[in-house]
Amino acid sequence: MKVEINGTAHDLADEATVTDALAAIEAPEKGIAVAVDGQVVRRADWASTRLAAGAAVEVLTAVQGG
Amino acid sequence: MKVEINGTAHDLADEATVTDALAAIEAPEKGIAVAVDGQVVRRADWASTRLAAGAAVEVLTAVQGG
Amino acid sequence: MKVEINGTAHDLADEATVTDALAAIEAPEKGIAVAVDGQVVRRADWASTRLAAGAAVEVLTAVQGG
Amino acid sequence: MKVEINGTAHDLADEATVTDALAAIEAPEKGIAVAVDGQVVRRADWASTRLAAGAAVEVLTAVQGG
Amino acid sequence: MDVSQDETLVVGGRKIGSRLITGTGGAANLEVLERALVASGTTLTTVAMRRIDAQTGTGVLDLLRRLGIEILPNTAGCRTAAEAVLTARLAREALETDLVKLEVVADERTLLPDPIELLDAAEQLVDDGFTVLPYTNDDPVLARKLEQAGCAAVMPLGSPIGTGLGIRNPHNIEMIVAQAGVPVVLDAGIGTASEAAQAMELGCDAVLLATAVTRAADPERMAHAMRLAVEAGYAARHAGRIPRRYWAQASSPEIDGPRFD
Amino acid sequence: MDVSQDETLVVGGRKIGSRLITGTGGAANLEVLERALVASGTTLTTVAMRRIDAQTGTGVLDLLRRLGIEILPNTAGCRTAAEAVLTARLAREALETDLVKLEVVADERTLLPDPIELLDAAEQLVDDGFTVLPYTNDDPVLARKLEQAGCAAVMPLGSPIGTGLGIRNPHNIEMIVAQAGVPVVLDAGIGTASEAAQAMELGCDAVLLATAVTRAADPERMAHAMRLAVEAGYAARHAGRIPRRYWAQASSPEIDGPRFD
Amino acid sequence: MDVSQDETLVVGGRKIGSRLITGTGGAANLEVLERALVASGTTLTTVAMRRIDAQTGTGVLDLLRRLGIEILPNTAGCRTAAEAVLTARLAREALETDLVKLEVVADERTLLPDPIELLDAAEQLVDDGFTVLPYTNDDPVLARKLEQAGCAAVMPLGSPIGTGLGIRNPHNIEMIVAQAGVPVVLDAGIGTASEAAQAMELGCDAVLLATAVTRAADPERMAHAMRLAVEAGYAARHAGRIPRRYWAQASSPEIDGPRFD
Amino acid sequence: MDVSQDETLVVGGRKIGSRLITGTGGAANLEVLERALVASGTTLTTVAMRRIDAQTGTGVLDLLRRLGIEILPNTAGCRTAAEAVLTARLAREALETDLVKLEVVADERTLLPDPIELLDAAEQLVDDGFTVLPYTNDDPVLARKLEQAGCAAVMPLGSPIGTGLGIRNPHNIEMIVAQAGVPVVLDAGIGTASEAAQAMELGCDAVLLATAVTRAADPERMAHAMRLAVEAGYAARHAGRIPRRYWAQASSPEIDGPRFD
Repeated sequence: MKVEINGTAHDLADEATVTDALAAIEAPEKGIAVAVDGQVVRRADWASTRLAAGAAVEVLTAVQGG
Repeated sequence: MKVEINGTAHDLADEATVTDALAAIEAPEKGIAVAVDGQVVRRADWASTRLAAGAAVEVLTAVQGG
Repeated sequence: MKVEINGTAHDLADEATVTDALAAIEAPEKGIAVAVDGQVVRRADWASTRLAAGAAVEVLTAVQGG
Repeated sequence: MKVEINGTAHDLADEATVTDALAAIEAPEKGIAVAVDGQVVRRADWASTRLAAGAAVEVLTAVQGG
Repeated sequence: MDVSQDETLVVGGRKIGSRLITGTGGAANLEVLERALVASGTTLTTVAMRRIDAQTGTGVLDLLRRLGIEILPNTAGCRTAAEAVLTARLAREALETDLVKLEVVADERTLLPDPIELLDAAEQLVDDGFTVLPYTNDDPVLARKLEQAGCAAVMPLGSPIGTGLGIRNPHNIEMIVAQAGVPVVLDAGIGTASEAAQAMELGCDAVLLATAVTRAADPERMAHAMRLAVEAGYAARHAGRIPRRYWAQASSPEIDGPRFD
Repeated sequence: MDVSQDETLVVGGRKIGSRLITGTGGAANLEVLERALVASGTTLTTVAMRRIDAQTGTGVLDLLRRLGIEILPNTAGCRTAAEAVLTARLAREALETDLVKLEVVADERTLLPDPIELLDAAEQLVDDGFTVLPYTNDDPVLARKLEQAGCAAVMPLGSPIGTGLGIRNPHNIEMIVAQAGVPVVLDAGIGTASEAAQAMELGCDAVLLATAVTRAADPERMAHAMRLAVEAGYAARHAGRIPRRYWAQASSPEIDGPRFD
Repeated sequence: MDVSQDETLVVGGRKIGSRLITGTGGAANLEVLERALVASGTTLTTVAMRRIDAQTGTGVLDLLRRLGIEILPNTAGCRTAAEAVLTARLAREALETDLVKLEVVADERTLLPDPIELLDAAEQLVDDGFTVLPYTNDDPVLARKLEQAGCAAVMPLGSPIGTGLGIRNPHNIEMIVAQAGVPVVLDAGIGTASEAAQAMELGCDAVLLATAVTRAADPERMAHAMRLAVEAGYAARHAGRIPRRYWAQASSPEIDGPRFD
Repeated sequence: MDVSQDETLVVGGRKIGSRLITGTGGAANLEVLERALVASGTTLTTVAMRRIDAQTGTGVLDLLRRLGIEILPNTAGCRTAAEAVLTARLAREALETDLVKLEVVADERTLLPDPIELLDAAEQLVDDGFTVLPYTNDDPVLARKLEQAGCAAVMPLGSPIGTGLGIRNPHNIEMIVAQAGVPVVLDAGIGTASEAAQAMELGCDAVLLATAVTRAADPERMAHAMRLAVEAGYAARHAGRIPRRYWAQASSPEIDGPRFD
């Protein structure tokens, strides 16, 4: 199925979870956070949170700023 | 009955209207406005607006300010 | 003889006076002042003041300024 | 004879020198300078400099300031 | 709003004859006030709404009507949107005008506007058909929100009411002017004439002041000074001032000076 | 010198009708200059002395005489006392006036006065019977020495000539005013109207400016602005401004407001 | 909040070792940033939250952790309370901290805070258990509302972000300090060291800056300058400065000077 | 003189270890003075010359020698060149130094330098072999004349002695720095640390102050503050500050923010 990760379309397995989405973009283990369709998904729930087709996944980290 | 006009207790007839209250304090004809219990009473309605016992009547005018 | 008027060489008669120098540059009657070799020559003395050869004559007037 | 030291009259021997004047006010050895009648007297000349009657001797040192 | 050519000030569709708007508070008595108002040349003047009593009566109204000065009721003393809205409605009843100088202050010590209550009240009064002139702080963002809420002008302070500290942050006033689509009126803090002129030079469309005139040693003369200063600042703004230079520039021709050697 | 009541400015025994003294330098042409001078209301205006030539002729003199404006020759461009004294004497010859705006500048980049040469020239010219108006820096000590030398006024700068930086050190100007026994004229640095008003509020007796008007986008309008500003500042000075306060003071009565509970 | 004696700054129960809080934005690269952070002596530094990508990775986090500097995530770029709240929650997830520098700006040109959205976001984040440090304008009323909403500090601007215009309205900063019961951090606008010192002299408890250091010609040296300036201003505040006087006061004894006649 | 790279200050061939030069006047007693001098890190300190008496003795000299601080005698209290020259010569005799802080003041109320007497005294003392550090006003022309007369530094005031009014005319100080070929020392007027930092940012090579420290509530702490401030301002000057901007500039990356729709 198609999901959007940080604004880019990705093709994931139909059962894909947040963990799968992070793997797809080779996100690092630590220092990141995830929102799916505008809701925060706690780290503890990444493995168990299924993505719906067309889901918008945001993967953020800290950068220089402020 | 007792009503409060600009913070002072007054004794008015039981049927008293806003017009009666204005008479009680010898308010001028023009340049004033009236609120009863926190609601504006339009000039047109003064004569027909009955006051309840214990009503709080505010009679305002313009003074030097600002 | 040669005299310098406002920085320009002029050829005047040997007996030339300040008045002759002014005539040579067609200076106006009023609103001017004259210095010869760094000394003011009063208007009253223009006609009687002889110039020496090589004299430096300055003829000034008022211009926009300040 | 009478001399004035720092504004105060003192009675010194007629042959008195700057050194005698300094002794009269128990001035310290170091950190001072002397003027007699408005002229500096070099340290080297204190012993040999005779005071005239009525001389004005100023003995200065450094104090907190500036 | 920077009026690029000289034209009459228009606020909420009304032409305002003078760019000096005055207040009436602080005057020793009505005689002093009358002389000051006349000297100021103002055509729009604020009044406050208070409980009527025998003494005051309606003297200030009679004076303003006699002088042909339009009345601008304020909501001075209100601390919440609800109080301000009710006071504005009573003023409209009493004075038959939809003009209101909206004041919602947060505390007595600073008399600074409460931005939340102010914006709330402005929205309610605009909906209710008022021509709203809000007294605001010098925050360009709040000024823009007030304009977007439909206010007929924005009236940022120079410094807190009655302090006479002048314009503490000209940069903010300039930013407000740069973005405003409605007239900008410098309201509060002016202490002397040069500050009123400066407000206009910064691009304000008018100045509103009271204390600086009414509590001056000679209110009539100060009113005259303020009138001249507002005109001076407005004219200077539109005359196009010279640029600031770091080093000097001669105003007398440097060439062809006399040589005396 | 703080004129405690409103009276005509008197400099060296001459009554000066307007407290705005103007210069003529920098104007694009005589037509522009004429409109600006008229708009300024000035009654005393500076000119510089230069070698005569065919083009210039004596146009500016004819203009000033036609407008009935008194002429104040300056010694612009002089760098030594000797040059300034000679230039002043030539000006007296040419213009039949003993008035002189004494300028002795130290360098072209700052055009700041040379305090030593200036004082020397002032002493010589006073001895020679001139009515000396020295352009000086904002040093209160030099101002006092110039007064003691017999100058008819002192004319401290606000900032360097032509910079439009306004009054960089109001504290110095106030100190000069506090001690002066002759008129104090703020000369040089003014860029816009509020600064001219400020000069008068600081206690100056007049303002002298040229560039701010002649090089403005609209010299006539700026001249008018300056005229109003000088009047405004003078009136404000004498009207007695309110004291500055740290915290606010209400201009509407705080007691007896309505209660809406 | 005026800390009357010298003590460690405490924000939301956390001790903050240095009163200079820095940002990381604008640094040419991580090497430059590291040298600047070390020179600044800071113990608390902001980061922004952005979409991860291959290049950036988590370099700045690794650097801050290696230097033992506590991380203060901000909500830069958010325009609404909703965006800011979500960004803060993501930051808490990613960085395992409940600290947040709350920024809700109104537009790109001024980057000034939106007072309405800011207060809304502050209330939500406090309810959600965050330690909220809001970037606010210099309005004393909004600062008080943010404190009343439960913010752990208030962080008023000196002037708009990145302008280097310093503290445009010291009077407002003083009023904020006078009423604050939580630490006041001067945030934004600082351009040079003297302005950081001034912020502390006005009574601020700390200074937050980024651009002034990271975009200086020599960031490491400017970071050192800012460190010294914050310490200098804090010490001066608590050393009790001399009063300002209009006239001079000799620092050398005036009596008993020598007489040379 | 703008020292383009970081190097030790050299005045008249002498290396001066600290850019903070202090005075000793106004201290409650020698113990307080000692703590303040140590905290300031100064290596050069002024003293005044007065008639000796039993009480005072030579305590301050003993203190400075014990602390290894070089002595800079001043001519405080002198009103004429003759007095100042004689006082300088007596100081040289008493203290065995050719250094002198030359002060020739015009009156007690302002303690401003007399430009004429000052320059005259400077010329005489330079001829007599002194290393002359003149206390001058902020006139760039007088500063240049003093340098041309052979002074080893120029020491313009920020504001009158003891006023704590800071630097009233930064533009003049910048112009003095721009033209100076000898060190520029900001002398007099400093009230608090940020002003000392500002002096260095304007390009001064050192700061001289007394009252701000000795009359502070806590002289030792203020001395420490001034030491840090001078270092901070010097470092900031040489670190290359960011340009001032009218509008904001984000310090967080604007691109690639999260999208939450």
